Amino acid sequence: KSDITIAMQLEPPHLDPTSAAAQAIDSVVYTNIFEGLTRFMGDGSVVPGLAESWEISDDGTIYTFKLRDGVTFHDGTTMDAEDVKFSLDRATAEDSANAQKALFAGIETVEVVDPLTVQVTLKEPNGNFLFNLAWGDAVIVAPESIENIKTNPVGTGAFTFADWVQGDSITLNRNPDYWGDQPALETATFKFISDPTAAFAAMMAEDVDVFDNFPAPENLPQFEADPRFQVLVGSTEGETILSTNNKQEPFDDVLVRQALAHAIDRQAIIDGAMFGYGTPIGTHFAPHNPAYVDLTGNSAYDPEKAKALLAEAGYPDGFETTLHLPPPSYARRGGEIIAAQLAEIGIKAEIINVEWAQWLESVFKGKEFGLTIVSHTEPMDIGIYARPEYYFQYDSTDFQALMETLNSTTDPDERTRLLGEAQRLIATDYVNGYLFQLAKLGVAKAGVQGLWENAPTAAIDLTAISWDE
Amino acid sequence: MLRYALKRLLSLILSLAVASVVIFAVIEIAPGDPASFMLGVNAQADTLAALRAELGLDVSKVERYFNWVGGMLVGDFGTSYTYRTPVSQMITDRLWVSLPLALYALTLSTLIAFPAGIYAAARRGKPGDLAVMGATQLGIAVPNFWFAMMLVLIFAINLRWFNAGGFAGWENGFWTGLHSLTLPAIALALPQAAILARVMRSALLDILAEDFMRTARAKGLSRRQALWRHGVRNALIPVLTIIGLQFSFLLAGSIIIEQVFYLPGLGRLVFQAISARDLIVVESVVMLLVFAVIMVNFLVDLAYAAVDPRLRSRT
Amino acid sequence: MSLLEIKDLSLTIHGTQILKRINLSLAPGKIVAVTGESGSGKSMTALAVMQLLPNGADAEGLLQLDGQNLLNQSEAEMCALRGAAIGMVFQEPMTALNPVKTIGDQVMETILIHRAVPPAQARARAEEVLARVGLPTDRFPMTRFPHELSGGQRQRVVIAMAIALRPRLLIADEPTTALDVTTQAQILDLLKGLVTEYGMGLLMITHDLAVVAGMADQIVVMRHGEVVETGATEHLLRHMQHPYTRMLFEASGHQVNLPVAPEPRPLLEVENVVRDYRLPRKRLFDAPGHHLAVDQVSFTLNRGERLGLVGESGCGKSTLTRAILGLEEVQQGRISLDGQPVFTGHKPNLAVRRKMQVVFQDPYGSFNPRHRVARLITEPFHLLETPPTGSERQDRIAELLTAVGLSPDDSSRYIHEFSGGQRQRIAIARALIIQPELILFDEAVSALDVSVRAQILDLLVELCETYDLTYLFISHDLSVVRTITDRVLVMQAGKIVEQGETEQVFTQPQHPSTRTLIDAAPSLPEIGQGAA
Amino acid sequence: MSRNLILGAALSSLVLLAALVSFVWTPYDHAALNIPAKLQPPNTQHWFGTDHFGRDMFSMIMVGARTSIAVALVAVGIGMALGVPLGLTAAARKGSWLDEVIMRGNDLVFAFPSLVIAILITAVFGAGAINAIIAIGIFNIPVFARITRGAALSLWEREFILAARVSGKGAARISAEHILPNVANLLIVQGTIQFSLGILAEAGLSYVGLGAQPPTPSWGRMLADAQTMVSFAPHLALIPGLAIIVTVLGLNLLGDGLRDWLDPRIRVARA
Ligand SMILES: Nc1ncnc2c1ncn2[C@@H]1O[C@H](COP(=O)(O)OP(=O)(O)OP(=O)(O)O)[C@@H](O)[C@H]1O
Ligand SMILES: Nc1ncnc2c1ncn2[C@@H]1O[C@H](COP(=O)(O)OP(=O)(O)OP(=O)(O)O)[C@@H](O)[C@H]1O
Ligand SMILES: [Mg+2]
Ligand SMILES: [Mg+2]
Ligand code: NI
Repeated sequence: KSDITIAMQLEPPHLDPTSAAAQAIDSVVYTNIFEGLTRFMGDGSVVPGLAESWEISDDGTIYTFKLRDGVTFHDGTTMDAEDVKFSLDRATAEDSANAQKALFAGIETVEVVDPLTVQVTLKEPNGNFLFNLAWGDAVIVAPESIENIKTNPVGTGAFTFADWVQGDSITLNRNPDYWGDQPALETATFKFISDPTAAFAAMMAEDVDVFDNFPAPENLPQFEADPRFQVLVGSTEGETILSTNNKQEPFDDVLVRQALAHAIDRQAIIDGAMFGYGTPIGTHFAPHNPAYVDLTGNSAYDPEKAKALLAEAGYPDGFETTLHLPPPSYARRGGEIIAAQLAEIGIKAEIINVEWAQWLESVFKGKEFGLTIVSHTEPMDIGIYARPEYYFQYDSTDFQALMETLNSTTDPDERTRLLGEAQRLIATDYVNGYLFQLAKLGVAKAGVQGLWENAPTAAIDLTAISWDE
Repeated sequence: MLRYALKRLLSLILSLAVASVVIFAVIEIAPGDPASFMLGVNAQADTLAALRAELGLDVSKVERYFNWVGGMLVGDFGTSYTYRTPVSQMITDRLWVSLPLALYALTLSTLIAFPAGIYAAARRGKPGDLAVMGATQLGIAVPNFWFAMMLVLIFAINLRWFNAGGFAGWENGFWTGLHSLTLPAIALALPQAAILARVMRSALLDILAEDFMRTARAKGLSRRQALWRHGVRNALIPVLTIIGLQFSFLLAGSIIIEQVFYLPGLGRLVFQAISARDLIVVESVVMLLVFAVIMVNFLVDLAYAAVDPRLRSRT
Repeated sequence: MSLLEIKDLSLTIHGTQILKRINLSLAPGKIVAVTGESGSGKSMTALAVMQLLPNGADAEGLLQLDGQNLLNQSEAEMCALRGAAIGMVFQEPMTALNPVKTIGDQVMETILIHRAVPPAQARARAEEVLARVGLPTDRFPMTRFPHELSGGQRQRVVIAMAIALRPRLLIADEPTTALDVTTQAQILDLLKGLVTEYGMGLLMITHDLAVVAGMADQIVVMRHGEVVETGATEHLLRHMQHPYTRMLFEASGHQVNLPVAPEPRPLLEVENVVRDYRLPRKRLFDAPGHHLAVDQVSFTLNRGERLGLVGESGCGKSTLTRAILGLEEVQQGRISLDGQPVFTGHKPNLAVRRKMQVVFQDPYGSFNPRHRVARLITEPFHLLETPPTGSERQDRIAELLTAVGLSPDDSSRYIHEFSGGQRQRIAIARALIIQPELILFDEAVSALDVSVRAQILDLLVELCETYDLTYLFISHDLSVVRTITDRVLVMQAGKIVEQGETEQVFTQPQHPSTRTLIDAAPSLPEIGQGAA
Repeated sequence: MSRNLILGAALSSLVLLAALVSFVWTPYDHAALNIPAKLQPPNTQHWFGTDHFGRDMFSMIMVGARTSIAVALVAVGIGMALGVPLGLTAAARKGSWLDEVIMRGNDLVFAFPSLVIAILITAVFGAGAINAIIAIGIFNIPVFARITRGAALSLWEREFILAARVSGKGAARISAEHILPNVANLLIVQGTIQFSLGILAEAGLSYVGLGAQPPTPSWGRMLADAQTMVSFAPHLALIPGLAIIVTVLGLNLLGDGLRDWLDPRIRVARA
């Protein structure tokens, strides 16, 4: 069997990973259609992609990439240094529509040395640069095919785009001219099933072979018990947090935030909302990262203490606030539980269910919220705490200084130490309520092999997938 | 007749014009910016502005309204903000699911309702009538999404006779396509059939009480002959109204059912588009649905004339 | 040998006795008329013969057609008889035909259903029958729909359907009640002709004794589901045995004596009034059609005068009434009461309205079913600037209820608790309560049984004596108008074609259409008191 | 009194009773989470079992009845309060431009796909009971306007109205005094039907997450929450489903029964 049907929850709006944030785009195209100079592996490591190798100047500002020879785009044109320059220039341009423009902000120039060599000069050294280039937003595209990239993506990957039935599915075919090893699959169909019930039904009825990020954790025991299926439980980069508006009264008082933190029973949330899947976290950092520090004890569940803290902050009878919940079930269900837990200590949180668009508009951009629950899925994103204008509005000069030091530090041990300090700082400032690391819950037919267990980035890497005969 | 049709046509156009203003106005006050939705949480201000310009969101609302209406008049529904494909193309694709589904459901509901309604009317007050009426009462009371859930549970998950959802596509053959629309069509059809059967029955009962039915019996027609030859056609008039209403309902009202069966139909398109703030798609689909309803009503009116000669000669 | 023989026929519907031991017989080529007041069981008798009784009906006795007991026939056998051996014509031509089928199809259906002739010939047969009833296909193509015909023409189609297979027995239930006199005369002629020509037996049901007397060979008088008297027409008319029969005939020809009218002094002046209804355009660019419902009508109604207005159905009588009442504006002309116009500047003139009241035809539809009598009859007080209140109001109510023959206690009852005749009395009480100068009666007695009608006419005379009424009495029933008015207007197609002293107009009609009208009206024979 | 009326009244009052009692008493606090006790099937402690948060389903159904009834009732109220006067006015001014405007406006509202617009309204103004009421209420207006106008028109032809006009009464007064009381039965019956449709609509909106927001329980949202768990906890879907069915069935039977009882002749629009 050489074809597979993979279901995912959200349909990509279009197929250009370099001009939108939608993770669904990456899920379909990342490493399958488009490749970058470097790429993520399933365990989170960064390995060479279209760049065979690279050299970094001693001051850490000049990267010279050696490209693979004989790589062609699906339309037959060759991939060379010009394409790399085009791709990076396009991402950094004034009118760039790249959703992660910040990743490329440090690039000063991109120069073509010869058809297979590119030199990138940075404004200042950046320990994360190779990591950044592995993002889906940094894939290499060709000027010849850029015009229709959104509906007809042309990349260098092992699969070519075949068909898109909007609202239903996208089909990819094996690329016979692929530069690397030929994948086991001939065709792959991505089906979009947003409704958790439909997801369960489709899986049970064996309409689909794999469900990437299965949306209903409550159904996993049934799949576990069924020999027809396998369940893959891994971790994502998603720190699920009770985001708090640090500039809004009464959350501008650290005592109130601390009270909040002690009022939350993480385990109840993980059990109630995620049916036990998820790792409790005490700060904004992924537990699987070597630099992680377990700070959950810092905000242990203790409603009595929470009440006392509230009283100390001048709110002995609690207060009223809003709790904006975006659509995913971790937020909607988790929100119901949190609202109930907050009610125990006298805080009346009005639940406001919002669609993503509204969430972006009123919470993220407008900052009109008290509390919200969201999973921050970008990898290594503790840096957002250094941005005072970021929606939860944490403004700490100590933290900002810490980040600056971190950015210019290349020594790994020192970096680990600094990261630990950063984690502690936000945890003791109780910036947000830290709930759990979002689990990656995959369900697949028993014979499917090579699926990513974890999700360092949103990707469904088809090249490794095969059927167990 | 012609004048009647023309007059209706004029009020039809006026209605559409008013509808377009209402739709545009309602949707434009919706909060949420499509551009920021597309670019996500880390987008920067200049990137956003660039995208807004590209989407044509930077001109005045009035200008946008006229661009939209003007485009629709020549068949150009604009380009979807999120999918970046022509809206007309998306609508056409979705119609290939929604329209057959609506017709399928309507056919089923008619096939169930007519015999049931006629049977009940012919047996008024007898156990058969009571049974049919009881069943229709139940049919009306059952929320169709709940019914759909139960259908999936029984026929897709347990019995595995049908797919749990999704649409196989017409290119895989007519029967395959029809097969994948069967459960949704049943879920949609049964409550509608219940309503239709009741309307059919009461319309027939009204007709049965008419003098001309007695005349027919006096000619020597049996009860059954009189019912079929004189009753059914006259009863069609109220029934047609309901069928017209149901068709428009099925076209748009299947949102939830399409959700349950994850069918790529029009209903789900609007639902997704509303969540994604794809205003132009929402506007265009709602406009199309309003157009469909108004057209269907118009056609039903013309169909009346076909059924009822009294309306044909009325100017 | 008799064609139809009914012996001791009894009928119950859901246990209620409807018919009690009816006896009746009908010979071929003869006409038997069943008559009696509303609800006496005439229609049920006819339906029993057809075996088309309502649900829950249970018939007993003997019902023989040509020696065959119809009560023993199976439903299938009855179907074979209906339409072929027995034809039936119903009262309401407007609803007796299926609106969505052509008249040709409907007539042919009778022929086809019984497979009387090969389908190919059915059409010819239908054409022949339609021609026989006066609808030749060259003028009335078989593709017409019922709504494209007038009431009288529709009734002809119904008759054509009933006689298409020349049944031996034809039953006609009030076949002309819904038609105007001229059309009625034509239909009755047609039926009589068919009986003699085809030799069928006609069972004719009517409450109109004048029609009975003019048509029937034999008369059956019914009351409360029983036959009270039966006999050959001539004989029965002369030797009425049963007091009910006598009462019925007397009431039909009830005469009253109006008090003498005072000196003529104009009250209502109608000058050149035109009421033109605009009809929708037939085709898009045609000029819109017009219908002149009232065409240059002028007349004067004097104080204390009782004026009649007669004319065929649809000639504009009610339209004129509405114009006088100021309910609708007229296009041309002037209407004034006591010198004041009823309409001033597109608004009805309240001061004038106060002086007029009206009594309508339908004793059932004229009252709000949710109000009590006291409230119903005091509704015109709304016109007064200072309506009486308290005991004064109670006194007025009591006075008027007594005047119209009811009791003051009735004022707290609802309208559904009253019979048709009583309701018409209440309507009159309502009209009188503000002591108007003029009352309009629009077909005020047309819907009533003859005995009740006689009582209402007596009441009117009585009221004329006590209240010096001035009224305009509109009716298509010439005999009533003849006795209750001093002067009469004859209206035809929106125009007043003749007016004059009532007796004079009736005895020496001048205008041809008046003459047609009078000739068409069936008249009651002199009943032989002498032999009683 | 017919069987319909009795059965309908019984079912409806059962639901109403549950809603009213829930104000003073429910077996458990309907909002109290008890996650360790989640997903219990019906048992002696929890008659209807517990949901995925361990809340008592019986209490939630009782309080949910309150939500359903409140939303549907107010929506019908809006429909009547605006629709009936519009219908009366249109009938009183039959053929005038006002009549035309009202009726065209009605047609226009009818032409909009109600569910889509309801979703749009709640999406624009935020999900919640109030907006659900408005969304459902708007579509009730033309229903009442149309049925009122239809019935009023035939009344205007009746002679007792003519008699009232002869008595000098104006259109407004006649509408209030004569027309309204005579269409009241019809409105009560139609109101019952619309009420049941309102319950269904509320359930549908809540099901897609646009009705009353948590922690206020609502039958439609209970169904939505239950969806993924039907296969291992069927009571979660069956019980709210049956609650909706019983309520709607009860109201429909009540409507039919009332119609037969109040006046066998009146016609009710049902679509
Ligand atoms: N379907 C029915 N069920 C019960 N009673 C009925 C039914 N139809 C008629 N009746 C009753 O039967 C009696 C006779 O009615 P029928 O129609 O024969 O009267 P009629 O003499 O034809 O009166 P009219 O002159 O008003 O037509 C009346 O008392 C009437 O109320
Ligand atoms: N509103 C209207 N619009 C158009 N035509 C009308 C209208 N009202 C009445 N007519 C027509 O005007 C003519 C006169 O009607 P009217 O009701 O005055 O007749 P009538 O003499 O009272 O008849 P009847 O004896 O049947 O009551 C009829 O041909 C009728 O069809
Ligand atoms: Mg009769
Ligand atoms: Mg008249
Ligand atoms: Ni993260």
